[in-house]
Amino acid sequence: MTRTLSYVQAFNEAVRQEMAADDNVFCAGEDIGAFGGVFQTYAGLQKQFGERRVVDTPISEQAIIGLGVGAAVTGLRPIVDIMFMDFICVAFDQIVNQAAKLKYMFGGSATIPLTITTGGGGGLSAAAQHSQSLEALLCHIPGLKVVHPSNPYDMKGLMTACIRENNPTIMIKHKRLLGMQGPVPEESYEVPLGVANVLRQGTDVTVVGWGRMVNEALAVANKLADDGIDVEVIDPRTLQPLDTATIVESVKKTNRVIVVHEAVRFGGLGAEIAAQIQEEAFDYLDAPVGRIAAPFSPVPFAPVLEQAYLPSAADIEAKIRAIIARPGA
Amino acid sequence: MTRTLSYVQAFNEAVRQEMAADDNVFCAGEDIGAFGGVFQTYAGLQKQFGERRVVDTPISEQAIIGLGVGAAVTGLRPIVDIMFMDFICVAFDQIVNQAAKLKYMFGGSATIPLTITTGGGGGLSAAAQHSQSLEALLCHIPGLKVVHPSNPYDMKGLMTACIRENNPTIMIKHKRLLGMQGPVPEESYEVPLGVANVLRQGTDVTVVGWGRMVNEALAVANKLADDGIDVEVIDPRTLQPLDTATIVESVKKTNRVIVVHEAVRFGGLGAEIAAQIQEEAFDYLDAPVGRIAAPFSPVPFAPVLEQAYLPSAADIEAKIRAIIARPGA
Amino acid sequence: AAGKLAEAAKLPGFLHLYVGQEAVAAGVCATLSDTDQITSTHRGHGHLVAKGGQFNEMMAELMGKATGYCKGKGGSMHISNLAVGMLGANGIVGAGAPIAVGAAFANKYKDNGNVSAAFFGDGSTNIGAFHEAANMACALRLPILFICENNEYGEFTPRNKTMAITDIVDRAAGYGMPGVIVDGMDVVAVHEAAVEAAARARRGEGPSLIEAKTYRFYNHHGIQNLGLKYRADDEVAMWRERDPIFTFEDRLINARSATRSDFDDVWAELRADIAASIEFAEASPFPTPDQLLADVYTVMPANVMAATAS
Amino acid sequence: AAGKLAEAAKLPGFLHLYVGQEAVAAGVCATLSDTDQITSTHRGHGHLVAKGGQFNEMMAELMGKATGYCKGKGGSMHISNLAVGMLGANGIVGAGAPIAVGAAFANKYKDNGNVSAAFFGDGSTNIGAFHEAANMACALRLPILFICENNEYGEFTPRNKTMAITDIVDRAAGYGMPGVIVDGMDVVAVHEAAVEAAARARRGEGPSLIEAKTYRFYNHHGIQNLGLKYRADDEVAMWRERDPIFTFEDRLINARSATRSDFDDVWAELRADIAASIEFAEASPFPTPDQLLADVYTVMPANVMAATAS
Ligand SMILES: Cc1ncc(C[n+]2csc(CCOP(=O)(O)OP(=O)(O)O)c2C)c(N)n1
Ligand SMILES: Cc1ncc(C[n+]2csc(CCOP(=O)(O)OP(=O)(O)O)c2C)c(N)n1
Ligand SMILES: [Mg+2]
Ligand SMILES: [Mg+2]
Repeated sequence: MTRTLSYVQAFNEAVRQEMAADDNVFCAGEDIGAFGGVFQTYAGLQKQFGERRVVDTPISEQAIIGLGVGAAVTGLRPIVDIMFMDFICVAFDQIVNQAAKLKYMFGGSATIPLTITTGGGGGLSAAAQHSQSLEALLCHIPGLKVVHPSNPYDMKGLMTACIRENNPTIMIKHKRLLGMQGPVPEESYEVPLGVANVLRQGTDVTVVGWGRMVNEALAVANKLADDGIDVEVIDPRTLQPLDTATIVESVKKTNRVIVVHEAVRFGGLGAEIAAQIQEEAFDYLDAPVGRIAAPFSPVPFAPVLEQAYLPSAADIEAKIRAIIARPGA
Repeated sequence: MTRTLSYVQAFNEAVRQEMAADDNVFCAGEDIGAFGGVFQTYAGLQKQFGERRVVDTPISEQAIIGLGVGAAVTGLRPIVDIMFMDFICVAFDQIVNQAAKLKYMFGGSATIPLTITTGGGGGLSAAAQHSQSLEALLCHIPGLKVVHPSNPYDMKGLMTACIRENNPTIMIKHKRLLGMQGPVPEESYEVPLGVANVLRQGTDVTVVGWGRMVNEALAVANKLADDGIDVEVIDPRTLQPLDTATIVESVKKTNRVIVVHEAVRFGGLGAEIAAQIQEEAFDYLDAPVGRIAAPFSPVPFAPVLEQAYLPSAADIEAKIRAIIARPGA
Repeated sequence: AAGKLAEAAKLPGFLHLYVGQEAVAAGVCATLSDTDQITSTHRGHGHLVAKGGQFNEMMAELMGKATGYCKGKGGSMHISNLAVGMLGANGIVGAGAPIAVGAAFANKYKDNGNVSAAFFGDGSTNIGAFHEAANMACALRLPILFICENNEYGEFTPRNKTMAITDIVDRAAGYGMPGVIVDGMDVVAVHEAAVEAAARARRGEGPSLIEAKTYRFYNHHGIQNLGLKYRADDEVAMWRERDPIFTFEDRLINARSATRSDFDDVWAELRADIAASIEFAEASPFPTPDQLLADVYTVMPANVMAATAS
Repeated sequence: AAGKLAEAAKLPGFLHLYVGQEAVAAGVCATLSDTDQITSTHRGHGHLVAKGGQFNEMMAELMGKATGYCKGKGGSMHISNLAVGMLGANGIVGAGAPIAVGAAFANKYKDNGNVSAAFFGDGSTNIGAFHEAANMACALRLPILFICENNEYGEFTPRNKTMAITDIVDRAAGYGMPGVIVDGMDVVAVHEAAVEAAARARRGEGPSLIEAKTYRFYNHHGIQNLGLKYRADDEVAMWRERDPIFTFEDRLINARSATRSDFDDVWAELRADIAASIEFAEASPFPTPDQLLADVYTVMPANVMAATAS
């Protein structure tokens, strides 16, 4: 049975169902227990499963991740929450040097079924330390898997897959999508990690994006259809491992591609995607792989500045028109 | 007067001369005082300048960076050391959310003339937590500048420039180059930040690399000259801001380019360089921008595995021969 | 000074209000000069005002205006005014303390007789950065005051869920510094403790920890936040009884050092200042988009600009 | 067990030797079972052996052989053996403690009666991860032992330069756990303290901190390291006088519970085991390059492989 749920409710339902199915699953994080989390993503879970399984922790991001790593390596299936994505920096050693590397350093003897959840993205005037999109930092680290759903359906399916995954995963919730409504099946299901989603078929140009940006891209694509511009829109959904094959296949058809993300352009994931596309579809490209991303600055507080900072539908439309206009090879 | 100095001595001399010239310059880090640093990069400085200006700190990377940020914003010119680059993860919040963003968050009122020095790179069987090349993480962060010298001359000049720079800089010392000898002028000088160095002029293919890898590339280039393959070798020296113009100019001449680095390939700086090249020299490229980098795994301990892991001269030569062989447009 | 802080309650939007804790910032900053420095937290307005920040520039910043202390780039969580030694609110819990340690280091290095003070909450003492800062300051014997505002909650979680101790001062001995508990609702008590700690620091005897027992009257941020309940009404009421400003007023009046009408004047003036600052802020222009890339670096490198242009 | 640890001194290459501190790992681990867990440090051989690790697999790992505990991928700084609850040496100072907290959480969660123990050095208590781990363990009342091996130095820097306290136990009260100082050169004293702390943890009464005053006989890593001097000869000599193994032997002999020849047998056996392990390790094959990408994930994703092939 499919009903309409919000992005937050879809997340919450995935956790609830997995906790009900497996006693080894528990949650820990700041304010997630009695309060349900500052974004209410964990709402009601402590009431249902008790303080044993839904744990309010001190403000100690390093120990929160360490708690997850240690519990995972000794047989549990932890879900630990880092309130804002910016705060992964505080726990970066435990994520990058411990969670990601333990299995390898131990010659494979360890298994780390750990899920880290966090809220990313801008658009709330939350300024430089509460608005970042840092997925590129995590995708560069062998041993981690990174997902970033753009809608309630993918949220539930990806979160379920993360919890069941036997390697450390990071679930990035976009703060601006928390209230987004969409159809979500009641029964539990997985959206497999590493499989992109072609949101719209098109022949003229491919746009790759994730999180809030891919929804912007889809809206622009539907609008441009009236002008006879046929845009293919791809949401990788999982950023690491990245489903390059689906993207490359699309580019071989459209011969033009744009990657859009909220993160800073320099060193963003768009760079890796562009590099891989030109490596694997060089002879098919009629134009350079385009990138739309944030400029090289911290996220500003003032709404006027933040609007100028974040990529917009207008930026996407302009870039699509420009790349279409470029004479091909 | 120019003499031969090691990479470490060149670093040490730059710090010594700047400390002698400016009392606001001081150094702080673990074991750098009485002991001179585990790599002896700070050898003799405490003896010369005293405990006031060369400070042994507790094992507290977050507080070490914070000490630098707070002292910089109140008028000093700190040099703080993070022993191994892998440990920047422990202090990542202070680097990424504080040092890099303070000026912007304060509307420009703060000035942060902070230099962070650290030892990066593999090749010492130091395993997964003491061998990483994490420059891509730092180059993605607006507000930071990142340098990584490949020889003693650049080391002294870049370190001098970092100390005099009024924005946070990160000086990456390559652990395998510490003993490298080379000519270094006695008088102090700057190698300007953001200016690449064309180590070898060539017409057939451009190879971009830094740290130990660019030296490997240069050796390969000189060897291939005998086979009539004329390779241009570029060392950006500064990784952020990156001197894209010099690279693009070269590519417009050679029409073929390879980027080589020790860091993991996925999301490495090579991706950004490849993305920028295809954006700015698309019509000049006769082949996809090539990348030579580490595979997607932590750095292994066993020498046999680490050798297989790190890019080698053989890899560079093979890639050059392959890209030359590819029929152009 | 304490009186001034009452204005916090009038700020618009999503903010971490300082109301209820005014006696702490006021009592501490009253013994600091403009050349002494403080680092603040996400709850920074009170610290800014107590340290000598002006309403106009503060209000403008909170509204994201170009005339604000941070030109609208920082907002509430990054509000700062280096001119009066306010080294910034901070959006990262615990991150201010190491920066205050750096300021203290610079003061000792220059031997300028200045001290720095790090303000932080009870919950913040559970994070690593606080620990490293406290230990380093003691190891290097730096002139610094660690001011813990223990309001018994970190966001929506009570202290007893996140630590097994009741008093934060129990942590002082682990670093080798003295620690005292003061009534954070009593501006005089706070001030006396701060005077002693500052004098000690200026004498070169190193750091001190002051734990001020206090309470925040409004929600973690904003007035109502999500409206969810996590504190007992009578607990809030009990603390509101002890409002640091009104109790201080009564005390002065009873001591005959001031009259009710004196305070009426102060409040009137205050309300006028606040009204004026709101007017100033509202009349101020927003920053223009061309300011987006200003202030990332002292000078924006040309190649960054180039790589940035989408 | 203590005797066994003497082998550390015979390991080749660049290693953080445990020699001198054997009584600590031996005394603590003697009260732990294979289902209890420990986390170790960069100085991990002693902990591994004391927890029941075998010489052969350890020696092979130190030589980077495929037959090692980590198939040659971890080496000295990441040596581990989950089968006996040794959750790994760690190259990052302080990083082991939060992981031990996680193991303790799992034990309490499963109510399996097991405890975990985190070993760390004096210098490591200055890093944030230690602080967060200690506080969280106390806040959640977890069954864990915090074992500080205070050898008075962090690398080449004496304790008094990096902290203003002399005894690490002074930090225990700040978390709300008991702390005791024991003679780290006396395996019996260490053992008695560990037995009590473990019993307390198993009774559900939460964490304890044990500070063992000890000393490392060799250099920070290797025997000579850079050969630079940072400790007084007579200081080293004084501590060597108190060698935890030889003093323990003498004690047993004086108590008539053992004879010199008993120990001669133990040492002979030990030397034989070590010689055998070196033979085993040397005879073992190196890992093959095709193993490079194994063990990054449980199953290497196809698209990662693709993107990886240069
Ligand atoms: C590293 C980090 N973790 C979590 C948060 C979210 N957060 C903001 S304020 C706060 C509570 C802080 O509690 P306390 O230190 O007692 O200060 P109070 O809000 O009570 O004044 C938390 C958890 C943050 N900003 N930074
Ligand atoms: C985060 C981090 N900082 C610095 C180091 C370098 N380092 C390795 S061991 C060590 C000293 C540790 O001292 P202590 O905790 O007393 O242990 P000991 O070596 O004395 O046994 C240091 C600084 C590291 N490995 N990790
Ligand atoms: Mg609080
Ligand atoms: Mg030690």
